Amino acid sequence: MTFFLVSSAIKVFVVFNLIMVGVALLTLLERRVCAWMQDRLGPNRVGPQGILQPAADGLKNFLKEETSPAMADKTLFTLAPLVSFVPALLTFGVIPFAAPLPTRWGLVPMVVADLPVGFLYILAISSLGVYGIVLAGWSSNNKYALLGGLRASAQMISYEIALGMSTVAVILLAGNVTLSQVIAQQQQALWFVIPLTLAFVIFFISALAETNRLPFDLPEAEGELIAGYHTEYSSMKFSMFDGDAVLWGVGHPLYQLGFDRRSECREDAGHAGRLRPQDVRLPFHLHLGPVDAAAVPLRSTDGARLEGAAPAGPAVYHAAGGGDLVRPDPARLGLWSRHGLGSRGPQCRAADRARVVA
Amino acid sequence: MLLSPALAISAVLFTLGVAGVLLRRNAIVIFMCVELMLNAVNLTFVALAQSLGLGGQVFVFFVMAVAAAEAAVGLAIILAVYRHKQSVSLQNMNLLKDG
Amino acid sequence: MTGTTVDLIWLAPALALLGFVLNGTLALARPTAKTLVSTIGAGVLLAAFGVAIAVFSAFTGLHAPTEAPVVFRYWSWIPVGTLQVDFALQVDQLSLVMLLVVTGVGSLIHLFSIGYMKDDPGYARYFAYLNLFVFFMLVLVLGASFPVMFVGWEGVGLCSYLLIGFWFTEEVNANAGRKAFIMNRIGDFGFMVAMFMIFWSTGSLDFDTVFAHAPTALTAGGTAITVITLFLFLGCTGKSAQIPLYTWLPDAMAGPTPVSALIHAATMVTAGVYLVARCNLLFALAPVSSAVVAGVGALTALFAATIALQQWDIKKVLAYSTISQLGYMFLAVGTGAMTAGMFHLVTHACFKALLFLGSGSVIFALHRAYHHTHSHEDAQDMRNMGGLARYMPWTTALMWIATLAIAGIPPFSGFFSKDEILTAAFARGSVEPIWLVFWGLSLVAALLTAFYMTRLMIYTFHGPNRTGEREQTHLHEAPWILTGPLVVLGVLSAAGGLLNVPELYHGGEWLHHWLEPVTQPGAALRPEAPLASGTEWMLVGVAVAVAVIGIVGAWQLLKPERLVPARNAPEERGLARILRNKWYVDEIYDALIVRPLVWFSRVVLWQEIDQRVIDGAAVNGAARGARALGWANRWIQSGQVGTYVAVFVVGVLLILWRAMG
Amino acid sequence: MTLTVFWIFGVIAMGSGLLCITRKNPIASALWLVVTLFALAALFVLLDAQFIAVLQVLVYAGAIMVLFLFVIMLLNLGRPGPTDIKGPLGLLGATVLAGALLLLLRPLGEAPLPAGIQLPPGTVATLQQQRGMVGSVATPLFDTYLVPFEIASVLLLAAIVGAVVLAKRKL
Repeated sequence: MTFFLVSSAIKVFVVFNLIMVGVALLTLLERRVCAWMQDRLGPNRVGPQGILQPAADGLKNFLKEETSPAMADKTLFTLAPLVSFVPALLTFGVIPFAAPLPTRWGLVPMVVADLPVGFLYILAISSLGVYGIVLAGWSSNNKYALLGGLRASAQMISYEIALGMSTVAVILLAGNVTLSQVIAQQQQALWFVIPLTLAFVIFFISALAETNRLPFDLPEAEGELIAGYHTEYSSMKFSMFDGDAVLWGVGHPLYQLGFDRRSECREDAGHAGRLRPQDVRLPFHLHLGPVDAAAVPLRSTDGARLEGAAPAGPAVYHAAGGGDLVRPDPARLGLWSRHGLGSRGPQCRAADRARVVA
Repeated sequence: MLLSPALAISAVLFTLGVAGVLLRRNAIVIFMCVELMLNAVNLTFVALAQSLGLGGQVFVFFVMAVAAAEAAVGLAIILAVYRHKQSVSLQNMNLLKDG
Repeated sequence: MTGTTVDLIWLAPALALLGFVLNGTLALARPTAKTLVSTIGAGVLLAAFGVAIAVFSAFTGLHAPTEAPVVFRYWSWIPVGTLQVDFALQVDQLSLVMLLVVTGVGSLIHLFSIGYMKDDPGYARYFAYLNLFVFFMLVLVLGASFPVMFVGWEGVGLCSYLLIGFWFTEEVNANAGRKAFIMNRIGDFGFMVAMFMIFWSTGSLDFDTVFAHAPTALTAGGTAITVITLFLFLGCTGKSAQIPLYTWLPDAMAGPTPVSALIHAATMVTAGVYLVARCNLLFALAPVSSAVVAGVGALTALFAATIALQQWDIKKVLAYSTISQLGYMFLAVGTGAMTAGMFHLVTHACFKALLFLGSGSVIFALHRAYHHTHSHEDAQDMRNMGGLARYMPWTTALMWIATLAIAGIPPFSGFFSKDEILTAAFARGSVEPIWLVFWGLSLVAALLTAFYMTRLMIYTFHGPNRTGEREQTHLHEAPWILTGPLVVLGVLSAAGGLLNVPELYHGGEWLHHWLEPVTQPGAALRPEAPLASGTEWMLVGVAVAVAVIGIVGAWQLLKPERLVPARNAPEERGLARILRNKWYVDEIYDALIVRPLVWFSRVVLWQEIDQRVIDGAAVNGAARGARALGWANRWIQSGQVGTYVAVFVVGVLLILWRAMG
Repeated sequence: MTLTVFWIFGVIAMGSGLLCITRKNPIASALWLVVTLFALAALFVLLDAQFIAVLQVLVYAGAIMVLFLFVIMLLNLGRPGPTDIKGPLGLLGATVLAGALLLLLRPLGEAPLPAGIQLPPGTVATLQQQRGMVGSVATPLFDTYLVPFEIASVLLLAAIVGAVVLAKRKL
């Protein structure tokens, strides 16, 4: 019990920090790529290659004065950014970021909570993000904000259906809604993005709409609504609204995660309980998959806006080393069978071979 | 073990829903109170499913489907009414009344 | 299924139906394609006649005469519990005779129509109706059960209505059609009641089953069989224009003349005779009904003949003549002489068709003449004719043949058939004296028949011409398409008697033997009434003498030279006026039935029952009651949803309280 | 331990339910209802119905209540204005009726379950272990209750059509 609590706390802490740092760095990356595509310099002053720019921005946001409209509903006005930000972080609680780690106290799954209904959990939690936007728009007591909020919520409610439907294909293919097993399926065969290209395209478009990114940025349309639902927000509260971009991270376990040729099943490492160097490796590994590759240029066409952290989610995921570190070794570690994966569970080819030999 | 408290909570929630319906005039709030009642029933279903089989959980599923359909149509009706009367108060929904 | 040509019997009605469908389509789509219409219309009839002949010859080769009829069951039509009615056709001796008459005479009349209706704008419609009529007539005569026959029965009524009102733009014609239809409905009611009772008492409606069960299921002479047969006969009086339902037939002359020939003389109106002949067993079981049939027949024969004496419209004379002759047929079948009745039916079909077509030819000629001079004289009034023999020799000769046939002059066909009827009635009279009265009536009718037919011939074809100076130059013999069928019918009218030459003249009585399988069961139940051959010779002599007296008397009494054209004619007086007005039967019906009925409908049913009781008390009363109830209860409907919810919750609480004990 | 957690969430549910029906502002009511729904989801988890709990959040909190909020905002009803809560008389009536209802419902919690159909404790948990969290609900859903399931889908379709038709500006 104690061990569970301690390990969970550590995992939460690590994941939270990785996400925040990852988002910051990816914001920088996005801005630099945007600038590069639009033939300008971009942020390059703070630190080497502008690497400290996110820190500077953060500092600035913390120090800025917070404003609040006089007629606003104070409680909701304060609550709204949190409601937007927290669910986005919560989704990361069920995303596995590495293979289970053998420690002295037993096998530690590298996921904050490996829910049996993890996939549905992501859908459920991510659908709550709309509250933040609706409340922000309404509580600002500003007609632009209200219109932006209405537009945003309408758009998000609408595209949630498409988003959910496009992921149903993944569930059908995997035959499971537990994320760790969905990942295991992909490790054994191939990324689901390949057989499910159409579903992925729908997912991608819906995700753009869900996060109000171009070309679905009508709720924040500056030309007519100033900045939509967060018109009245400033400083740190303003920054927190970008948390919903984390949705991008979700696409990875579903479509792309953990297929890595380097992680071949190794016969010689077939024992639990002993820590090995490659198991604890947590490199800052930027592994741009198709999801990110598509997201960045799209974002970059909107050069005037720099505050977003478009591919934050995938970046965070990769920052956590997901691409490499989810060990494709479930049979050896005997983790997956606990969930009753049965015959459909991933079987290590090498392990099979070895068993036949034996 | 958890059945009795669950049923007690369910009863209280249901009563709250009934009280809300009786207490309020705003059609939307009344609608929400109805949802509260539905949820109280859901709680009963789930609690009893523990000892009487998973059929109860399936029924929760159906209740949710019905609630979703009801919410969609009901809110659309409220919108239509609002467009006519510029109000969602039940006091003003008396077109059928004589006069 | 017999495996012979008889199996093709379905082709005959099917061909007629095909003709109707094609011509009906043409009537709607391309009414001007008259060549195509005539080809189809007459072609299907000739083909059906061919089928009839083929079936007839196959049937004669197939069967020993005593065997059961061949029944073809095509599909189950009304399967309701114990009532199982198939759509079935029946081929036996009786239906074959009718089949040949219908298709044969029908073919000739179709051919005649091609010429007669040539310039009519409704040409295609006319042929469509005519083909449909033939189809229904064939269903009527070939049907193997009462319901199938009834389909044909109703269908010919419909076609009759359509064709009487063929020129429906004139109200007189439309009214005549309606009159025929309504009168027929009264008869049909009788038919249907008879059907219900037959099913009730024998449990079936198929002819073979009914006739097999009838002698055991029904007491001979009992109430049930008497009522059944009387209701059947009510149907016959409607369809075959007997007293009291005959008045529609003279009015039916409003239709085109070939229609009068085909439907209202040769085929449809004989359906009643056919029905009685078909049900001869039932009538044999009910002596009272037989007497009624014979009596009504004899009375009608005389009554219609008296009216025919003083008609001026050439077609009306023939119409009353038809009624009169149908009376003879009913006298025959009522007497039990089925063969005689059927024999007269066949010969009458020939000579009456000939008479009608001949009159059609005359009307055609007069109409053409008046058309040339744009005169609006009546082309059917005999007072406008006279001396037509000069212009129309063929028609005159053929009409004379038919007149001699109908008058009963040997050796024309009518002599044999009518004589057989009279003999049969007299013979029956030796057992039951009432038949001697019938015999007397029909003998008088025979005298009148000879008289009025001669009158018709004299006024039409002899004496001076009264058509008019200018019109005379335009009077011609009709074209061959009209005259050709007349010639064929003339031959048949003259020689038709050969069909059933009695033993008296050492004839074979072919028709008698042919029909024996059908008539035998009924005949076996009737008392034998043999006549000495001397008596028979005496009867023949009386009949011929009566006919000759009629003709000569007419020739002596009537003075065609004194006649004036219709527009100058003076009012008749006395008996002539009564006869001219048909004994005022229409007026009596109007006063006794129509007006009281209209009064009853208008005053009692409409103004009292419908307006006061139903509209006032029931409909408005219900509305008033509902309004009062609503008024009393409307305080519940406060319109406040909150109140409703509160009441609802109280209700739920009450239910819960009850449930919790 | 479990019972304590259960009661904590139960009290949250009941308290927020009470706040839901007593807040003047419809938006506040809606948000308190959302809290109730979350608390109920937690109760569902504790009652071995994780799948239903997720659905509760997904359908109620994520869709239905958002729709409510959306409509309230669309009609701009959340602004300060006259309260829609009925006066003292209405309050009295509602309290009396609701109290009577609660009194009537009280024996239900104490009534014993019919013995014959009761499952041994832990059956549901075992079943979920065997078939998986979703599978244990899905199997009866697509098996015993297939026809109601299809009817529910038709109902949803009808609701979609009905909502579109009703919400259209001009019929």
